Amino acid sequence: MMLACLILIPLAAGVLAWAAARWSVTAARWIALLAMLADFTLALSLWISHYHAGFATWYAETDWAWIPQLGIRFHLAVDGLSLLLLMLTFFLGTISVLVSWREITEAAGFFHLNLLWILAGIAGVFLAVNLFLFYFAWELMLVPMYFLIAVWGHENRTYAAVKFFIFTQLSGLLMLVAILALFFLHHHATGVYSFEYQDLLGTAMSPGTEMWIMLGFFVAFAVKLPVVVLHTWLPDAHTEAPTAGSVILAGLLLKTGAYGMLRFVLPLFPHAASVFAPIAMALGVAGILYGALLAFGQTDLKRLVAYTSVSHLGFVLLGIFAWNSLALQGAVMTMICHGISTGALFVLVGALHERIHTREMDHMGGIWSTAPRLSGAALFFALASLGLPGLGDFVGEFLVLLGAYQKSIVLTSLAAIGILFATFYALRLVQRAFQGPNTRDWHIPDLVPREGLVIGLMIAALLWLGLYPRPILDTFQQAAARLEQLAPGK
Amino acid sequence: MLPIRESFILAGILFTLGVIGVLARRNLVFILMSIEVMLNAAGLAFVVAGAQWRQPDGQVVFLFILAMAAAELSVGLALVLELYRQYKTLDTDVLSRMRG
Amino acid sequence: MLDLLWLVPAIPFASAFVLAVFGPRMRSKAVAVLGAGAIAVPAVLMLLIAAAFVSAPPAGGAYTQVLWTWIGVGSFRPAIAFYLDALSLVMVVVVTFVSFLIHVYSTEFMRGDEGYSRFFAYMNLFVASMVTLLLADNLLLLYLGWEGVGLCSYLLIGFWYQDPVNGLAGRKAFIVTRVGDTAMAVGLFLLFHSLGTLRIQDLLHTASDQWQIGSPYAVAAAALLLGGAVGKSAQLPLQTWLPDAMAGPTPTSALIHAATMVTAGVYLIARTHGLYELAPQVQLAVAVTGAATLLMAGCSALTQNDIKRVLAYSTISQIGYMFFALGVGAWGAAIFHFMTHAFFKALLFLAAGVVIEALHHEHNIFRMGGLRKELPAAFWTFLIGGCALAGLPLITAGYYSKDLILWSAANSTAGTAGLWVAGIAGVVLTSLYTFRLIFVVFFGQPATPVSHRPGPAMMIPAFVLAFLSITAGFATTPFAAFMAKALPELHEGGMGMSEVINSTVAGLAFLAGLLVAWYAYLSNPALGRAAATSRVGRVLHRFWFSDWGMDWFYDRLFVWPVVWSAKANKADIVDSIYTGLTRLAALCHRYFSLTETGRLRWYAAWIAGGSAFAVAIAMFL
Amino acid sequence: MNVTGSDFTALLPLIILAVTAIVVMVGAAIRRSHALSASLTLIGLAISIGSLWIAAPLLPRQVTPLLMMDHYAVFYIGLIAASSIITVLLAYGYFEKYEGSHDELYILILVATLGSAVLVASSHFVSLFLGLELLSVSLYAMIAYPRRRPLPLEAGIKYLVLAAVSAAFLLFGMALVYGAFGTMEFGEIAARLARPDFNLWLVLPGTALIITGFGFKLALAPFHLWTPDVYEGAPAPVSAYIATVSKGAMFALLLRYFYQTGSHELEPLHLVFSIIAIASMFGGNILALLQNNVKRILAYSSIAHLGYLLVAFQASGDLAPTAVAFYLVAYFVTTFGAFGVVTVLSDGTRDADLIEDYRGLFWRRPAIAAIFTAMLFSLAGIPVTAGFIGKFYVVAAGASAAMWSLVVILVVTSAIGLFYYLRIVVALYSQSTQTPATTSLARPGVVSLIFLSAALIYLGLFPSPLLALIHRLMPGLI
Repeated sequence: MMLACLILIPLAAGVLAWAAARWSVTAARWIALLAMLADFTLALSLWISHYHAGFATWYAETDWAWIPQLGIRFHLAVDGLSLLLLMLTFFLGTISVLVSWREITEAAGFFHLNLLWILAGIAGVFLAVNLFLFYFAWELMLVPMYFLIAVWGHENRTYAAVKFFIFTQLSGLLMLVAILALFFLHHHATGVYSFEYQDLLGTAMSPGTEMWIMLGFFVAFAVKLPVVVLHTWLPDAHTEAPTAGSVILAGLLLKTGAYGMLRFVLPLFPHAASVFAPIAMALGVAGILYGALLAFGQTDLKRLVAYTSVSHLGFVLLGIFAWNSLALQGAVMTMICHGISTGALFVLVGALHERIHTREMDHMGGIWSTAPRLSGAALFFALASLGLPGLGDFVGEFLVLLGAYQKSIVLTSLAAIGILFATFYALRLVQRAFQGPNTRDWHIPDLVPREGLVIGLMIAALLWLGLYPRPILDTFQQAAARLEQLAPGK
Repeated sequence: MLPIRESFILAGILFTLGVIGVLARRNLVFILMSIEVMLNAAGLAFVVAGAQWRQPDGQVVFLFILAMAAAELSVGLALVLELYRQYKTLDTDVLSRMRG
Repeated sequence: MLDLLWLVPAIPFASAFVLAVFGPRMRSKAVAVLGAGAIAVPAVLMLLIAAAFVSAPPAGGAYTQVLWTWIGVGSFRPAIAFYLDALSLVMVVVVTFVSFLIHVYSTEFMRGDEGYSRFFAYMNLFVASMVTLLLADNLLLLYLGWEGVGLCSYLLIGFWYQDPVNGLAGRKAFIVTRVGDTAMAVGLFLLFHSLGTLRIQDLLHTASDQWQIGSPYAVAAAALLLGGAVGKSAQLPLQTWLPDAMAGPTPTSALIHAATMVTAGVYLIARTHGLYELAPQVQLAVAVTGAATLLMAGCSALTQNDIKRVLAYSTISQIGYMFFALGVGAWGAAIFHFMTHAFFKALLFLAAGVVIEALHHEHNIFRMGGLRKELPAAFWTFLIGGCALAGLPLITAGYYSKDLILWSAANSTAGTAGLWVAGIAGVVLTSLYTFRLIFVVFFGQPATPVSHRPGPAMMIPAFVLAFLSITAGFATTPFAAFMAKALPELHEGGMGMSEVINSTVAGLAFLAGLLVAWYAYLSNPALGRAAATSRVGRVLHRFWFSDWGMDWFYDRLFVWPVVWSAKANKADIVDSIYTGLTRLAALCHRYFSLTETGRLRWYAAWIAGGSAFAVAIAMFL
Repeated sequence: MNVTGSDFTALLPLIILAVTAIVVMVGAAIRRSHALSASLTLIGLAISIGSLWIAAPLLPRQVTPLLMMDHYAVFYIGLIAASSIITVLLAYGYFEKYEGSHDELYILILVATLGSAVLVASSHFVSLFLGLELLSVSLYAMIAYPRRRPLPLEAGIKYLVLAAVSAAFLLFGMALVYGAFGTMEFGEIAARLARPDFNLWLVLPGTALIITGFGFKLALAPFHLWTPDVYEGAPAPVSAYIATVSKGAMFALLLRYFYQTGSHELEPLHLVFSIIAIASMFGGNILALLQNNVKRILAYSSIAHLGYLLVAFQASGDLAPTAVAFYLVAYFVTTFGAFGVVTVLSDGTRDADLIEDYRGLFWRRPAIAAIFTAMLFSLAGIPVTAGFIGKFYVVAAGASAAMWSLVVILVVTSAIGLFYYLRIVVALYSQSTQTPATTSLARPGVVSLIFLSAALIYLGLFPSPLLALIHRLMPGLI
């Protein structure tokens, strides 16, 4: 029931906010904020209350009948992995409500409806342990996100929104086909119709079939992640979305792809996944390098940040398919830290855009002298992005590389060069936008307290994750060990 | 005894002629007439098939077809009149305002 | 006393944080007190700890303080933990002490700067990171400090961010050192993968148990760590960033780019000496790198006009000596030279800073001159520093440390005659460029009027360092004894040259350099100019001036291709696949739409054709 | 062959439809009143639906060789009658704004509904033909109902000629099949087909021609060219009727005929169906891609949707009839919703059928725009809508039969299809300076829209009751 609340609260609050906005926009904002805080508190209390018991199994399940004809149940459960991502979801959810406080003035009620529904969908993705329900939530995130981009986005929003929608939808449908194939295989083997995750685990199939079905899942997650070659929706969507949209896209939506790989691709298809692992790792490394190189070439600040995501999520892919505790833990750390650090960069870019109405780096420069806090914060997150030890991203990326090294020295070395590449774009970002001469004579207000609060929270979170990541690692420990066990040849 | 195979072929030829008529004529009235030819060719095929199995059903269907053709034509002719009233022509090629 | 060790990095960290967040709203006096105070306390603390350490050595000669387990995944459990032994003790004492002096100097040097508090925040952060680096119990924490000091270096080089040149110099420094860091990171992966730990002491034990001498793992690991060391310590082939790093404020150059951070590579190799002993090839490479660097940088130093760039090249060259020492197995000598170098090079920079500020931020030595009388304090301190650098026999610290290194090269099993000769040639070069600098700047005719005279906050640190530059050399024997607790002693052998001969030759080399400099730049300046403008001289001059053309070469080999490909691919070539697909779909749409002619007979024809097709398939397939 | 009282009871729904048509005709003769005719029609349709429950206990029952009243038929008759109610509601508001008298329209709707009902219940070529013609002839008149206007006239003539041509193909095909088997009853055909002694050279072309006839009505490629023109030209409620009832009834018949006879399993015909399905999915979606007329977009999209249905049809496992039935219900709801929006926004002069008409609608009429969005998302198969479950079932049916290539084509083409639905959505939500509209919309239309969107969401979230119903009713088929 508690888990259902995590989804139902934002759904209900969304409707409520929409209704409330007719009378008072501020009320709508507060409703959204309180809903997010409530969810965050719930998730946090779940975490704390189970922390000492460890996260060995599923717990706090909600299991309702839904479409019995096909063995479809409204079945939610959490383990360490999903709980971590849920907390991230609601943390960033709170942040995105806060950053929209002044930015969104038009149709604010409808905006918050969409915002909260996306978060509900994302929570659903992290909670579902019925594959149909998972697919349902997977698709559900899409629509409000589409609206968020298409209605409140920047100049080229329509293009970006449609591109985003079609990419995800097509890959999602391929996943649906794969889910159904698995479903019928299971039916053939057992005579039972079931979409339950637990039932489908260990479904026997021939290697060829396993590979095809695995690829069906992989493609869907690869688009979301995004894996290079399938990534081109991302820069457009991130760039055109309003700040809250970018934060959620980068911070959460991409993570659903990684989550899918961890939750489904590896456990459901261990053999195919291990055969495919070298290719996936190579794709990850290609993403790291290619994303970084593209980020370095951009002049649109938001686009630059967007491409860094391609690079960072390459580490996640590398870590997932390196498939040992170190790398898996690293992948999850990277997911969480990237969510915060890149989210924060989007918040800052959004704040800057709000003030100077351009995202073009050529038009910036010398912002530091007029808005030192904003610039300092940007520097901080740029450093996190380039993997400075002591900040969260480093822990994740280091663990990924440490784990990946055991699988492939060449790929790991190339990926390490990716960290070097990160230096290029991160420093370029800081120097072009915030430093240098103030040729355009910008005079802008520095961060206001609301923004300061948001950024302060994110800085604190990254420092905590960088210096004492144990709670996160311990939470995922059991799940990572289980996954590692699945790796063939173990 | 009807030569079955040849009769089917005859019906087929008649049908094809009707199709050609529909495709070749522009005048709506002629098109409707060609359709009549096609329907009757189908009717002929029914009669032949019925004869083959020594059943009356084929001929019954032919009667149905006749009745139906009449009904269809009545609506058709009403539209022919309306077409002429609006366009002062029976050339069906004028009916291409909607396309693409 | 020892359990207060954690405060040594913690205090500057905290103060850096406070200065970063609240600094802009603090009065500059408060900033100065906090900024310098946050270093003074650890410096004093460190002296007390050192006293405690020496008077009551902990068991095993080392003290470990574990704060908390940093990361815990399976057997990978690096901790935030500090390891204090003779090596790190010396390093930390020197670093905190010199840092303190330079902070005091900075309170005056930076006064009135817009970013006063930002400067101290960065500087404090630097000290904290540097101490962390030195005290780290495991390589991961060391890496944290390592990257931290790199970051501070970047931030301080680009401190005056409004001039893009400074920013670019900072970026270059960060990136070039990170090239080495990347190698080092891979080295860490290798070490953990093969040995299952990153704790330095465990690692050295396990390595010597598991690996034979010359084992490929040991070679690879040592080489990869060397990559990191070479980057940070500005040795060949990654030395190109250091001269540009002089764009930062002078105290920064003194502290980071002369006395402390750039010697981190030396520390790293000394710290992991066990690995290098397992990989003699790499150790030889260290020596060769050092020798080559010290010569190349010495030549480059000869041709520079910018006072700070001369000093920068001399730093590269002196660190070359330290590498040289490490390479021949003279671990203690390397650390000894690190210490004396920290004193006299910091001193030189501080004095140079006084000169630069006195002359309105004039950097070109040929627009100086005659400052001996105008700025006597600066002259004397600079002269002491210069003599120590050049190795004035018997009375300067630099002489003793360098002498020890040269002697080790001749008397080590790892040394060779070639290396020794290179070392002696380096002495000549050092003496030559040092006195060229001194003669050009302080003698001759004044070229620029002095506008500003230093106050006590700037001069007192210089005096202290001048004192140390002379006296530190007398501590050779106790120092070596102390070092022997942490580092192996020299394996004697090789040529077996006597100390007297070695010292005599070194002294003569110094004298040779001095004389040439005197002749070419003081008594007969035209000669120096003529040498520089002759055909061969011009080519050589340009070549050396541009650091042997390495920047030119790297630009073409690495920088331009990356920048060009990033610019060219700004629009992401992969996207054109999808744009192409949409174009294709639109094209199909256009062609398909042509079938919708709106003509009745055409539609009927499709039905007829469609059924003919269906019939045909049904019958003939 | 005697017709008993129980037979009458079983046929009650059809009889009531016929009687209602006569009643409305008489009523119109007595007093021409739009409201009266519409109400009579609604009452008749409602009674007809109610009578399904009376007929249900007697089922399944073969009433004469012509009609098979079974649960399958009852399900589709109910669906068709309900759809006709929606059509009447939409048409009432729509034609209120039109000049002239409209009573005859309701008679036509009733007759067409009767024809459709006969179609879904038919088990014999003759009843098939009768039902088809009842439906077609009424449709000619319905399409060209505003006959003074050029577009409906054009659409009417096109539909008439092409429907007649395709009917002739169908007839000829039936004649050939009859010639091969000597029977026109589906059940008998199945029995003969099981024996090897029939003339394959008559059956194959005959069935291919029957497919042509079906293909035309279902607007499957390559018999689809008429669709956009007729949808565009016909009055919006009539377009909705063609898109749903006419196609739904025809598809139900297709399923019954082929599943009962088993003739779709003849290898070459399988190929024919596959080609048609692929052509429809690609053709429909590509043709709609950059189209600017909403009615034409819906027409093209219906081509694609019928292609999807054909995939499920071909799967022919346990899942296929359920998938088709659910999909059809979802598709009916959605299509009526979409055309309903077009209908209520149309004024007396022209239909609101250009994308431009919808630009910024969300800011003027948020509720209508939201409904339209829901409908479009349902067409695209996005969750929370009935269309999602429908598409899920169709893909499931395809997957259960392991028809991977068809399924993947379905998936890919439906992603292409997303583009044009989104084009409309984009227009709906694009910023405009227009102020909220004040004029009120036709009440019956709005009521039916609200009902439809409620049904859409309900089916999307809780498909289980409907599925249970389908499961209960469908086994009669195979």
